[in-house]
Amino acid sequence: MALDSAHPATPAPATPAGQAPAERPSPTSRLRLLGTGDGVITLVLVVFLLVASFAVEGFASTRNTGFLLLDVVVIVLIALPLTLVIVTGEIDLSVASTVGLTSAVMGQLWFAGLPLEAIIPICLLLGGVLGAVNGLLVTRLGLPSLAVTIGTLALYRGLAFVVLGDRAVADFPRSWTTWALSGIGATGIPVVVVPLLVLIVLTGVVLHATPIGRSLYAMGNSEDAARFAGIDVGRTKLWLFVVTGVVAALGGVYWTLRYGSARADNAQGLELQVIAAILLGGVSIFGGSGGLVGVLAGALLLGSLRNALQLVNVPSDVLNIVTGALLIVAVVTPQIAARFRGRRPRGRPRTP
Amino acid sequence: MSSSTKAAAPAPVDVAPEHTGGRGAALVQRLVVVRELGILAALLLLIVATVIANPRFLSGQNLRDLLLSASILTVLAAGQTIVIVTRNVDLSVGSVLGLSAYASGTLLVNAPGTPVVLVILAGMAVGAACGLLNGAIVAIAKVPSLVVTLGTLYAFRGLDSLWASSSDRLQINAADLPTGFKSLAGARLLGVPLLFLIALAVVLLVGFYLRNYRSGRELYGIGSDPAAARLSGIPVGRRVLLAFVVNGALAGLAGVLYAARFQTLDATAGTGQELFVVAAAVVGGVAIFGGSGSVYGAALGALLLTTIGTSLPQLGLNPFWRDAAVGALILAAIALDRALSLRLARRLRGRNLRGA
Amino acid sequence: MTSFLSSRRLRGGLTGAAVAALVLTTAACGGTTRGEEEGGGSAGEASASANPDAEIPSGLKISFLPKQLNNPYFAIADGGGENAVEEIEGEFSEVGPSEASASSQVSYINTLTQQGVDVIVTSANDPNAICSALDQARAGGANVVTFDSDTDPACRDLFISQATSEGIAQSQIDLMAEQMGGAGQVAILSATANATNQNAWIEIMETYAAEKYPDMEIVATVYGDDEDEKSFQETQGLLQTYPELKGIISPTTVGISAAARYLSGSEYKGKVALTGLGTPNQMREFVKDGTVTAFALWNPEELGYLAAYAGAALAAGQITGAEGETFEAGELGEYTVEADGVVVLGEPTVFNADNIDDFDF
Amino acid sequence: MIPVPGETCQPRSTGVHIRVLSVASVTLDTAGRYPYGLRHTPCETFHTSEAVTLEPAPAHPAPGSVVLALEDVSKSFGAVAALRGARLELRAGEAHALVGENGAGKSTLVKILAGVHGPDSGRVLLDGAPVTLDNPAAARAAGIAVIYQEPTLFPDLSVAENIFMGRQPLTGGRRIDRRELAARCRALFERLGVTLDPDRPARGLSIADQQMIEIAKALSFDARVLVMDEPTAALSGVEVERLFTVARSLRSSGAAVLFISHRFDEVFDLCDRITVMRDGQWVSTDPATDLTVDQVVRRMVGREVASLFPKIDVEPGEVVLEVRGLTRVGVFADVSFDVRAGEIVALAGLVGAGRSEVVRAVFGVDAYDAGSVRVAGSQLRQGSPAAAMAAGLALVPEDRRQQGLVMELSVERNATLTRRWKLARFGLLSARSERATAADWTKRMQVKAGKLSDAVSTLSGGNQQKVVLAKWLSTDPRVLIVDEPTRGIDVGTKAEVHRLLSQLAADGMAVVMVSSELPEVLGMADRVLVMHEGRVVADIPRAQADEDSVMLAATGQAGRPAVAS
Repeated sequence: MALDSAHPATPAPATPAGQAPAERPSPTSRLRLLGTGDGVITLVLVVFLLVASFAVEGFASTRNTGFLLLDVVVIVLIALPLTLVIVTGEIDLSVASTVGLTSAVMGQLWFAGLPLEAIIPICLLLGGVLGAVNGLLVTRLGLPSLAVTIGTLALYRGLAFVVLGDRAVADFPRSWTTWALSGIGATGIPVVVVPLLVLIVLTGVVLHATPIGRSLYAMGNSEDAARFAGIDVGRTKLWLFVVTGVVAALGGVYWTLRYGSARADNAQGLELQVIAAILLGGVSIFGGSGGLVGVLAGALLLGSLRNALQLVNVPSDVLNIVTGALLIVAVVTPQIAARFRGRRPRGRPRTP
Repeated sequence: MSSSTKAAAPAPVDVAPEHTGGRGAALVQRLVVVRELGILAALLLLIVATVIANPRFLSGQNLRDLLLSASILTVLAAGQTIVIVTRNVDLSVGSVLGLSAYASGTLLVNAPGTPVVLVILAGMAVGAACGLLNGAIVAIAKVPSLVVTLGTLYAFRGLDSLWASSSDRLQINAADLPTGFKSLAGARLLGVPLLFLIALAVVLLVGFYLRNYRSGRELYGIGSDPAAARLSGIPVGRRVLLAFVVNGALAGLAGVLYAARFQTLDATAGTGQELFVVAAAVVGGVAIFGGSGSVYGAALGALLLTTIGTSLPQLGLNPFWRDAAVGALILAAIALDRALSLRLARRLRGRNLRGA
Repeated sequence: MTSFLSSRRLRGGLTGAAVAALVLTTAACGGTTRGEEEGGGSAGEASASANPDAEIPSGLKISFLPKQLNNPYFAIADGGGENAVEEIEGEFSEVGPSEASASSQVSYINTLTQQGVDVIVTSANDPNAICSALDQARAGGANVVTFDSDTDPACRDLFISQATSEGIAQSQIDLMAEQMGGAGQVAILSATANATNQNAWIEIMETYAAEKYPDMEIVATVYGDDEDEKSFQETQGLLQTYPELKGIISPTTVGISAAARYLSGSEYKGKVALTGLGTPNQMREFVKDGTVTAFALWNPEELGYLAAYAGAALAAGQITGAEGETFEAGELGEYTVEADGVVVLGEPTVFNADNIDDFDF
Repeated sequence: MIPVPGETCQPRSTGVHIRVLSVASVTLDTAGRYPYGLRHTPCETFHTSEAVTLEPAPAHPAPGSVVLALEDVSKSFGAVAALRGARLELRAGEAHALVGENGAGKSTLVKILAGVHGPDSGRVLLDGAPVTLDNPAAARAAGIAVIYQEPTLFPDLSVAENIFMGRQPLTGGRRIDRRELAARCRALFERLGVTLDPDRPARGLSIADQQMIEIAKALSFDARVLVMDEPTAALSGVEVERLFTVARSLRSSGAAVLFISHRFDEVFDLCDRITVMRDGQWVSTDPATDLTVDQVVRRMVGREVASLFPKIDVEPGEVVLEVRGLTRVGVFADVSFDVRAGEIVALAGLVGAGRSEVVRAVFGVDAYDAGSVRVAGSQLRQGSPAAAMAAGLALVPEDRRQQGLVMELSVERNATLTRRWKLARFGLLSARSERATAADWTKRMQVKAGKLSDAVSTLSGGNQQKVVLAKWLSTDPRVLIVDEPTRGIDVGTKAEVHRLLSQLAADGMAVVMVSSELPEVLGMADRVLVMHEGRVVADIPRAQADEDSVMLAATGQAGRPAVAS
């Protein structure tokens, strides 16, 4: 038996010094059971919800549940496709700008007298185009998605202002805007949660129980190996970016209706919250690992933490500090834990 | 499929080294120059167009304003270059700037007699401390800097506003600041704003360091190939930490310059700057995945972005176009970099291919 | 067989479901276009009748939700509110986002609703975006008073106006005309383009100037977004674009101080007049160094003070927000509710080198 | 054709003499071929007698004291023990060979010397005193220079900076003295006989040039110990000789040279002593003069090697794969060949001849500029591995870790990755069917794995290769392309793989095998296609294929009458 299996054909340079590839913690266990291996974050969420329900007055009520869910709906919505993108090792920072541009276009078209039934498909199409721009630049020209989407982050937000300026269009029909906020009966759970749940289940199934999901993890871990296994990496990524654009546009439409106000600066900075939720949910920024359950738990944890702290009158500054610290703790803890288990952390020098 | 020998005439066995000498360096040099001249050309084009639209654009006052506006972004871009070159990124610079600006303002309010140099040092120390935290987490915990600095972007800003709201001064106004400090903003040397000269000095120093010192070159090595850097015995962790600390200190310096220039300091100073800083570096030809790019390019990028901001209204364009223009510029810059590097690779490869 | 199919399925699945969900909900409505909107909301109408003699109960929970925390102007206004709440022995709280966005304001309104506060005193970042949240708060029993920047009148009980729009707009035009001699180009440096109050003032300024000072030409309105740096740069841009500019009016505290700072450090100092709305503390230096001759402002502390009392009066049932009702606002005396539930604080104060040292806010 | 032992020959372009190793003592296998791993340095004196000189090879200076020693060093990665009580002793002024099969632990040992890995137990002694080499800088400070098989350069930095990184000459102000830097670099290149521009970036250099930079780097700090881990794999004869000249001069100046290679001719040519390793353990250390290639091979393998190639004779069937005029500019040109059902066709040639590139293009991973690929008569769309798979092609790639497997995914995910659509029902995968399939195939392939849900990176190289084979065989291909099928795996598995390939061909599969191991090529192939510099230069049937005919074609001397038509 060969014992030097850790380093056969490729010598040292293939892996960072000091890291024997064989020692990398296996994410495989994590991938089982719909990604519930990110049970830690789910556990934290459950514990937090329990504690908050008892300790924070007004936290555990139907009305507050509604408020909380409404606050995280768009974050969760955009996190769905973005999780897939990050699993493949790419990133899309332009999602919030896509929300803003969609919202601005929606406002402008509404202002011009188009019916909403026509505006919404146009907006979704627009989102697809915006996503395709990202996707084409990344997959066809081979540019790093980080730089590309920093560029389109500025570009799309700028175009949003070009389209609508500093104006706000706010006279959307009340029946629509109320629908966006309405609850299911007396449960306090917003109606939009239902289609969102459908999308969540769909995304979860796609990611964890279909051949597509398998290929996403494969290309996130090793693009080469995925290509050699017959996976069309470029095309898959391109479509992921398109889907992300469409879903972000959907988020833009919903955002506009929910606040009843189409503005170019809608959802400014939302990308950070979405990415924070995804990373908190245990998805590796380098791709290849993480699951949707963790992401949902991450988004809910951020949302309910914010909600609970607001209820006990913690100032917003502290909320920001907590959010930032949580994000760092979420990525540092596994590394430290791995080291304590006597394993070196994994860390591929791919993305800054 | 029988057994014949296909005697294709192979190219003569030639030894690679003989091919590759000579023009490689010249080629690279030319491409680098092309890259930086490109930004310069874009800048000149913009200025010419603006001057045609509004001849007053070249007035002394306006040029001074332009340089003044560019100086803070330039300092930040210089710092960011150091970090990006190592295949990292620091998104927290806007928040660090805010923290340092507020800190130096508070220092001046409480001790109006503090010499300007000391204020600058204090601001840089605040920034360096933030950079140390970023760098330590990145280097020791081996966590991607994008995530870490995204976190500290929130955290430092929160700290800043917490400090502002818990002190008795939410906003430090011009009237609260000593005249000596405020005169920095208007001070000129040979007609050039002092703040810009400071920024220029920073750029030259950083550029000189990155080019002429061993540790500076090692930063490029780390970004170029982190694994090779480790095998070469470069103390990667320590160098990355250093890069973050220096970047933090420069963001701190930018904070002091901000305080001097705007003289109205609250917890929102520098919000959203990170985008423009990274944009300036990328537009200036600093590769986002490290290893190449110069601080001079980044400084030119900063100047270009600032000029866009001031010339759009004068070209009769809605200032809302600015963000869009910045975004388009970033995309154009990375696409150009890609095209140039592909061309370079093809030329260099063509040179040492044998046969076939 | 693999990825092409896979990606197509992926896309088909996701967008198909998304579109289907939307289509289902929209199909029933037929074409919904602008202009065929159902009648405005009726939430604004007060149903209960007022009892002018009702006592203000102690322990009222009154919360201030400014556009943004850590903004000195709102800090002062909220301070005024806190004084008033102390006087009526209520519970004061101040909450708010660290960035001036409507969406985070909504989140805070929800929190206040959930906490069951009696009065929400807020200044809107977007007149419409926070409306439904305010409606919910009112449905939950809270009284909503807006100040400084109003929402759609339908979603609040009272709006405490710092001054009548006419009063503010005209006083600034008068001040400007006085400083620049009544003729020449003038520009306006505003806050954000959809700030309700700003736009109302600017509209009045334009008509008033056209009537009273026909030689005064308002050449541009630019927006500094209530950000210091942006306002600074916009000022710079104005002077570039309009070399003949004689004066700048900035009806926002952030804008006027940024503009003053720019002017004082430039060759335009003393040549280009500047007036608008500013706080004495921010402007003291520029009044003293001659950049600015005079500017105006109401007292934000009094604004907050009045808002708190108005809220308390609503909560106590003294008033319902109907036109003509009156209430006592502590040391400020009696106020009357005007049409659309507006209460006006009074005329703005003009500050100049003679009186500026009498004020500290 | 076979040179006489002890004969010295003179390659065309250098004045250096190469001592021909004791070829006659090699035990030939049953087919009359050289055993595993044996290669010749191409040298035309094999064919013409006029260039032969009888000068003795340069005398080696007497070895001195022990500079560096490893004592009883062990190192494990997870469950895999890479080194178990390894030993090594390097003396000043000696060239020492470290040989062993792939997977014997040589690379791990090198990394311990380089300070990349710390040993779990055992000692490293420098001049007799224990040292801790816990990072590469420490190793370098101890005077140990390492040249890796694959160069480790900074592509964005200049050639000169790559050589002197961290040790650039300084001026008074601790600034880098660029002029001095370039001068020293040029001096080094002169010593090496290289004409590279010191200021050009390392990006885009050929592997050989990069290797030269690595050598210059090692040379630049007057190492006391020079470790060369298979440095010659990508070098031409001239470049190898250049390297050896440097190594000899270092040796004669008192440094210790540790040379790791599979090329025994080079080993015997350069080295004074030979240490053999097997299974992470030390086997023997003896003076080179006391050993024959045969003995070394036996010690490395630890068993008879003849059973390695159980080729079954098959009557070839229809043409399944037709490649016509395949060209990728600058990489390979006008490559045409046919493969029939039941046939094993080997693609042989030197490293860099374009073999892997051709099969990658055939499979659709790389694009090509001209030509066509037909499978069972129908044209294959280019640039699409999915289309190739659908047509019945399978490629077991060269680099198992980067291309063959997704190292961090589980065994079962890897094994079923190519069949994920076939396993899905209504687009959905069930964990059970995946596991069942994976279990079935891993059993068939006799993969030794702890759990199927373990990351594939925890397996040994041989078992990893079996997972790759399982992954592809489960697609039921008509044409199986295997690129270096036995690289880096142990002898037992190697034989299994060979038996498998042979059986598959017997069952009617067409097999294309790219291999750098001549014995494997000669032992397994029905036909050998030899590539040289991007072209197929010879097509040799099994009966006529021997070491010489293949090597001559591979070195571009196919025109010589060495190969019978």
